[in-house]
Amino acid sequence: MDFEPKILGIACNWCTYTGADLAGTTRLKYPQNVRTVRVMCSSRINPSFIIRAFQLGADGVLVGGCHPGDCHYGTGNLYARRKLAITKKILEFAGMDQKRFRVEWISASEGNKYAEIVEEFTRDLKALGPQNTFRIEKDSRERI
Amino acid sequence: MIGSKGSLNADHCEKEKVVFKKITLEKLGDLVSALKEKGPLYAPVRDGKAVNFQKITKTADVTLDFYNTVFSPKFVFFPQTEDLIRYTLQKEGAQAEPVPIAASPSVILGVRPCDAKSFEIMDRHFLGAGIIDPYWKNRRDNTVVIGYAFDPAAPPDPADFYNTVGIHAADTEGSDVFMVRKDGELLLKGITKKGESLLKGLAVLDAASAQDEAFFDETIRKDRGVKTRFTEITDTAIAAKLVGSFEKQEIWEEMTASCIGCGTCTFVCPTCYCFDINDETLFRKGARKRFWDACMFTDFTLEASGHNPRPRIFQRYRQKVCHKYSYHVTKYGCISCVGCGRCTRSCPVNIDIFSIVEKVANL
Amino acid sequence: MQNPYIPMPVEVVNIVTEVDTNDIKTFRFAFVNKEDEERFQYLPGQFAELSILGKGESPIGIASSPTQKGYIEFTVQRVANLSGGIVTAALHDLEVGARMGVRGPLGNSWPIEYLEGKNVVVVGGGFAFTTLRSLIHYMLKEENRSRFGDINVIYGARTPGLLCYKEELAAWEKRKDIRMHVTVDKRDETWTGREGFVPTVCREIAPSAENSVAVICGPPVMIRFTLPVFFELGFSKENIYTSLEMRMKCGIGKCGRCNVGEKYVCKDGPVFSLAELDTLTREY
Amino acid sequence: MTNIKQIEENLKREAKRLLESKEVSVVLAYARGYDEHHPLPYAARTAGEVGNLIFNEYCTYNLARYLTKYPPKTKIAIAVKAADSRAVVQLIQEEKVKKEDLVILGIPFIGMKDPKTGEEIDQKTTCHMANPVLYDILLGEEIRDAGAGSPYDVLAELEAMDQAARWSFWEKEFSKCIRCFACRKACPMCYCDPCFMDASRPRWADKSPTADGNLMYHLTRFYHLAGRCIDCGECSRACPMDIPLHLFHKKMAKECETMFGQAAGMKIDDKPVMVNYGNQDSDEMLK
Amino acid sequence: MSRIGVFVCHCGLNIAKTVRVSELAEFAGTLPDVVVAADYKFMCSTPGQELIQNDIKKYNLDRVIVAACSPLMHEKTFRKVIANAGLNQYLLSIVNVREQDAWVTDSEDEATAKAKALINGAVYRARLLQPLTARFIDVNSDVMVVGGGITGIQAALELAETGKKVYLVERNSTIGGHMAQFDKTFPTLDCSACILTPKMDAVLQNPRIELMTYCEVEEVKGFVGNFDVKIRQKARYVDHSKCNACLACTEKCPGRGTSEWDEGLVKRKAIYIPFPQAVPQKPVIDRNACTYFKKGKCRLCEKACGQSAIAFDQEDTFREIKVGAVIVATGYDLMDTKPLVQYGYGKYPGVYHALEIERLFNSAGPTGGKVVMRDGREPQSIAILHCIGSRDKNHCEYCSRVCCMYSLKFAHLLKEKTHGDVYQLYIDMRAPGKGYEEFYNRLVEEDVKFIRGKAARVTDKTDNPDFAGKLVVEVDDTLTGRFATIPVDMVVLSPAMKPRTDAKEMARLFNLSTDKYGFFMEKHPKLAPLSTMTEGVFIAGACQGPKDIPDSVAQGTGAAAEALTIVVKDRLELEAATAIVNPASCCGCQSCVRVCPYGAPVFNREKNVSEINEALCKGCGLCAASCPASAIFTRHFTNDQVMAEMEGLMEF
Repeated sequence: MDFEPKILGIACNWCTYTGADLAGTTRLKYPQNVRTVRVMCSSRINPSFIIRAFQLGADGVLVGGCHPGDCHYGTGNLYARRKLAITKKILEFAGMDQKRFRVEWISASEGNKYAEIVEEFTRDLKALGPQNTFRIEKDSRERI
Repeated sequence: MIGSKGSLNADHCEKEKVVFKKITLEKLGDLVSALKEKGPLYAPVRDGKAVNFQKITKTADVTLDFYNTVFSPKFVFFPQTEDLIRYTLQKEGAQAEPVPIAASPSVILGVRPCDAKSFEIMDRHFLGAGIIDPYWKNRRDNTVVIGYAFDPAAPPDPADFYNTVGIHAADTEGSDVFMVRKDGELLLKGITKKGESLLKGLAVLDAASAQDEAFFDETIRKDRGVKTRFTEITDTAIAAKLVGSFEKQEIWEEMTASCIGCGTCTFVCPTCYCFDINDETLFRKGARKRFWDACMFTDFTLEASGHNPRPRIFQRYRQKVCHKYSYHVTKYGCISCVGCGRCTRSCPVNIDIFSIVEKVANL
Repeated sequence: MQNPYIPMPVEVVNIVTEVDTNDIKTFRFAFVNKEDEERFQYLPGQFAELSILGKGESPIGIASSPTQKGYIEFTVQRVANLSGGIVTAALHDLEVGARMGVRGPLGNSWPIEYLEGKNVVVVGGGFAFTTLRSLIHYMLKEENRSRFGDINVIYGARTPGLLCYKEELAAWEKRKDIRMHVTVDKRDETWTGREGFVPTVCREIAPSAENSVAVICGPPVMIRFTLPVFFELGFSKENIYTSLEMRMKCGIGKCGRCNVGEKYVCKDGPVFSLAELDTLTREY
Repeated sequence: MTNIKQIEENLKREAKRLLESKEVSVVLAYARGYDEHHPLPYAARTAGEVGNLIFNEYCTYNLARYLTKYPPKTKIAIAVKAADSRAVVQLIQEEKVKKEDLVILGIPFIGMKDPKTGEEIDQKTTCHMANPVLYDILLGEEIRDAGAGSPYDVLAELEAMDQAARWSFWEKEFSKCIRCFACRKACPMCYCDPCFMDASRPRWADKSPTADGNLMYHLTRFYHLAGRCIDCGECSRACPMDIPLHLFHKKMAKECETMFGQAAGMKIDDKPVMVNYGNQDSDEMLK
Repeated sequence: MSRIGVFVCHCGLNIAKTVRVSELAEFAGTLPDVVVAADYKFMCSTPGQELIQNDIKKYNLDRVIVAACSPLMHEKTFRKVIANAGLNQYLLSIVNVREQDAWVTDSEDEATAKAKALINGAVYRARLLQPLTARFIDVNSDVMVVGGGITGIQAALELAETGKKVYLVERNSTIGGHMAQFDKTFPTLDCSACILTPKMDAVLQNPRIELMTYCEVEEVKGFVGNFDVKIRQKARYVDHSKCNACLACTEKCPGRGTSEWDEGLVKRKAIYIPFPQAVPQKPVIDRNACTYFKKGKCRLCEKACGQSAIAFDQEDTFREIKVGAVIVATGYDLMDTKPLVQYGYGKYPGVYHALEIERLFNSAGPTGGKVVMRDGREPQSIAILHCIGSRDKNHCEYCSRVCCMYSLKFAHLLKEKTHGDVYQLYIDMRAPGKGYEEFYNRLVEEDVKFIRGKAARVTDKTDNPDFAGKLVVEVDDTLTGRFATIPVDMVVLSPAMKPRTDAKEMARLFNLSTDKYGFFMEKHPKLAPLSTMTEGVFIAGACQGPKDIPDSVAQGTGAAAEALTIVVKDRLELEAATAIVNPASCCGCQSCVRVCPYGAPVFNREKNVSEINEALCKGCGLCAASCPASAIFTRHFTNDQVMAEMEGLMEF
């Protein structure tokens, strides 16, 4: 069977989650590899969530928020952008393939963009293969 | 002093049945291989700047050219983490299985006298007071400790003070086999029956001569060997001093002012045994683990209600010193510090427990 | 060799919500294995580690009395704060029929032998009454009652709704061989009993110190104001007992965190006389 | 560069003056430890105690760590080397201390030594600036020719690695961690107590030292220190397992400087970069 | 342990067609702590709701998971359902198996597998859900309406009618908006001014409406029920409290400015009222046109004014008002047709855009209602070009909805006024409103020439000598399939209706989302067309998308009703999912204080911890993510809840 990557999505309630809903309402088709956590704002995302997602076995993490300047909370995603940028650098320097972590600004009206990104990300992750860098092996968690 | 109280290991061999062997240092590898065959072997290994005890996989890793390890070998009996129960959380409830206690016979090679002594001190805690810790006991019973005299030629580390707690540079107490270096050779003598039977079963060893024996006996003489820092203390006197000084908050605050509250000293310590127990689960599978904890941490005594009996660093440091030099004396009859100097050497801010004990002793 | 770290399986057979704030419940457990029940020989004042795999363990005083056969009981307050209380929260979510673990009995007990032949003044406040309840049940058992002198119980809570074991209190009130003085800090329309703080009530009742031992358990503030009353009444420190609480893990004096001076509260305590406490450091 | 003995004398003189004049109630500096190679951080409270003060090459430890433990409004004089002064500046930025409560005794010196190893400390493990960025009194002459070399040069090797190699490097290093927490406790910027690692809701990482928990701890800590780490190298020196934590911190400092154009602890009116955003920020940094 | 009920909705076939719902329910039933799992055709229907409620009671559930459509759709519905069954409404988790699952794949296996993972995540999260109690906040009963066009006027009047105080904020010096520029309205051809001006006057007369013309909203703070709005009163240089509207000043004024009302076809004075029926009837000075402001002397108006109302030293002033709800009705801009060079607007004087034509028709307009061109000629032939910029993927993909109808109106009026030849160049004729098709039919009979095809070009260059001096419109006639060239005197462009050029700034000001063109986004296109993602802020009229007058008026009324639902209440229930600081963990770093857009966290220096003012908190969670000590809990989205959900999502 083909490798089906598991993507953890974290989407802000107002833009990306709504945009993803719109993709559904307009019956766009995209791969079913994303499992999304809804948060109120991309600024809610603690960088540890991303690390944890990879530890839990996510092959990719997709963070979606409002376009900078369009944050429902005004400035939330401007802070988020810095947080996520640093997260990306941390992951990269730790040795995680940075292609596995994507941050996208997807507005409530960009259902098609959401679908396209999921499609593209899934394809990229398939090419990368399973993420075994941070993944915790389920049954071998002991330490000498 | 610890030595005067005698050890719990009562099976000291009698003089006439002494098992005494030797091996040249070049053949250390053969000895290591032979020991490894008997079961897991723990021995000093150099990794970067540090030498530490490790479970030996490659014979060549073992080094006997070291002063002392950064970490004590206590982890052989008391690993930093161990699973007590493994479980799976299911719809019907947890499926749990206690982790079997079954250590295979093993050997620790190259334990310095102060560390060997520490095992006996820990025995008093883990095997004493009416409740036996099965994990400690099982590993202890199955392990042979090969002690290793400090090099009489090498100056002691300035942090060491094992003389203060009655341990000398070639103290055999706590070892099952004791090892002394003579030029290019290692002399090994059985101290306990357990040690003797180990030595008897090691074909790689040569018989030692009477000269060797004389050298050995001379080396392990209490007044011989290098001298560390020393201050005159007795168990009961220092215990009483600490009880007396307990309320003198200002003195304690001043002595511990630079402590930053990390747990390094307790983790490197051969006689620190505090642990935590916690359930750790991932995807419904988990284990109840016990693992080292440190009395220097804020949350060590923090109650769920938010109350903390020792909220401040000086209180925690005082607890550490009192525990080792007072409570342990009252409860188990000996100081639980072997003067190995590890805590002092590892301290990020160079706090020295000896200086504190010395100060209290002279109050 | 019995591994003291491994809990014994029990089944929840009954749950009683004790107070109107719903955050204190009494759990009745039955041992799954008969031999465990026999091994679990305890005295009032001892505690046990209640174990829920995946959540952890919590040390809780045994609320039942060894004279009550076939089960053991624990009264647990849900610690509701942002920092912790994971085990007690999980306990509170349990239902009858659920299985969990109990590790114990642990620690020492109320000084039963010492109490024999003496008058006993039991003073409790709020939910800390649990092991006192055990003691009362123990002393009131027919075959035991004659071993003890007069029994006075002073028990208080902030409001009537916060009193635990209401039915038992009512039953004890009716008995002739025990004198109950139940009080609330603030009465409401349902309460016809006493109103007043525990220390005040103690002073009013003024139990004689003659051949008497006071056994006190309650919130720190209650203890702080109650002790002087007993000193005034002439109780010596040797004749006042209380039970300490500390953060515990192993419960068997090995993990090193619950010491007060040289004593491990989990093993050498939790019950201490004030005279003993005086010899210890003040870190509790 | 001023002779180190002279610096010590200047330190003592100023400390005495400040305490005598009651300008400050505490002077944070160093005293002799169990030998002269192992100095102890020391808080002199009286002019009489000034005699205990020393300063030598081994007086490495970043004293800014102690500032946050004094109650607000305590007047404190603190001896700082370059990186230490940046820690002070960063703490001022974060309003953990107030500039007006401090007398900063700057020490311009290059050639400090690690008390544990005796090795000289250079830009491989610290920011290696020569002069404090902020001081009230300079205890020696300003150093003009501090020498070339960026504190980030040391990263070249790791940066050149491919991702897999870098992961195996860090995987090995992090797996050594025993959670003694010396890194966070020695860090002048880690003043949370309890730390996120002590939290039980949620447990970010297993409380026992598992490899995955170690990864979570260190990566999250790198994040918390991003833009705040002033590159004193104390974490690595404190680590009994010799984990080169400072390399990761350095990398984050470098990235923050590149992306946000601001280095930690340089100006007291800067806003910490991670609780800020800028008009210059672009999505480029997410690429 | 929790007692969780999982309820899987088929949504008819919407979900059930792609997700194997019974398998999903069966799977949910195997998960720890799930005591009941059921599937049903329509969970949101009454029987579906009853099913959930009955099971809550029957199984003593303490958590409910509904796998159905997006939480944005029915979370509120199901919250009510469980609340009515006695459960705290926050003990609910919605799993989106429709919009983000069933609808986006054709594969049953994939959809079902994803749904399982999502449900598992919800179960992990549900265990940690905490009951929350809603907070109540006093509501300010006043409403602000932004935009004084017909929509805003309608909304303001309706609200005032209910007894509420209304602030009507208009950036121009008069209300009326675009409608005031029109001559006649389709399809009834009644006079625009005749129906508008009474409403404008009603606004002026209504004591409960505070008219704020020449004002702009500067800043909006606060939240539903309690908005604090800062308003800039632009300097009029005329003290309206003194002015008696005699307009003597305007007569004397030598300054010349461009008449916005007349679409720049004529000049107006520097001190002016935009048009005769302007409300208020009081002038303002156009600083850029004023001789005094430009040259430092003149002040003729000052001399003319008997009331000493001229105030050259006036400055912009600011005023803070408090309102409970806001209606944004800022209208539209007509697309600038200059960039569409093929149509020659701005190049050929004979090319006009729709609003200019409106003015030419108007008796109060620059030509006194005569249709004469810039060169003074009356056009003998006129082409009306539809869909200029609209329905054009390069510009505005959408249909502007009103152009067909007003073009027909133009044709009628042009025919009536010039008796010339009138051509309609259209792509499709769209006439869906009441009476619209009839109007179209009437025009067909009026000898208007309909050419189905989009005009490709307007030019004055031609080889045909007959066409000399004419504008030639080139078009592909899609009915005949022929390329046609039409010589005309006048070309009328019907450009797209576009969002206001400053719509983005407005959106930011009011925290609105915009669609890809810049029109404000409604909360739901069907079920909440006037609400926005910002509670308490409503949109109406053409700022949401192109609309004709009847629709705009309807929306104005609707928005008034929506706003009323908020301001009729004394107290308002707010989202309970706010942040809280655990003081035991707070390290006093003040990161939360520094980042919060609402100023909710406040640092308590005495205790050295931050505290959150929950009335200001909106629950975004930025503070929680910025807190290094994990001391902040964003209720309902706590760290442990999110982490648990992730664990559940990643398990399978």
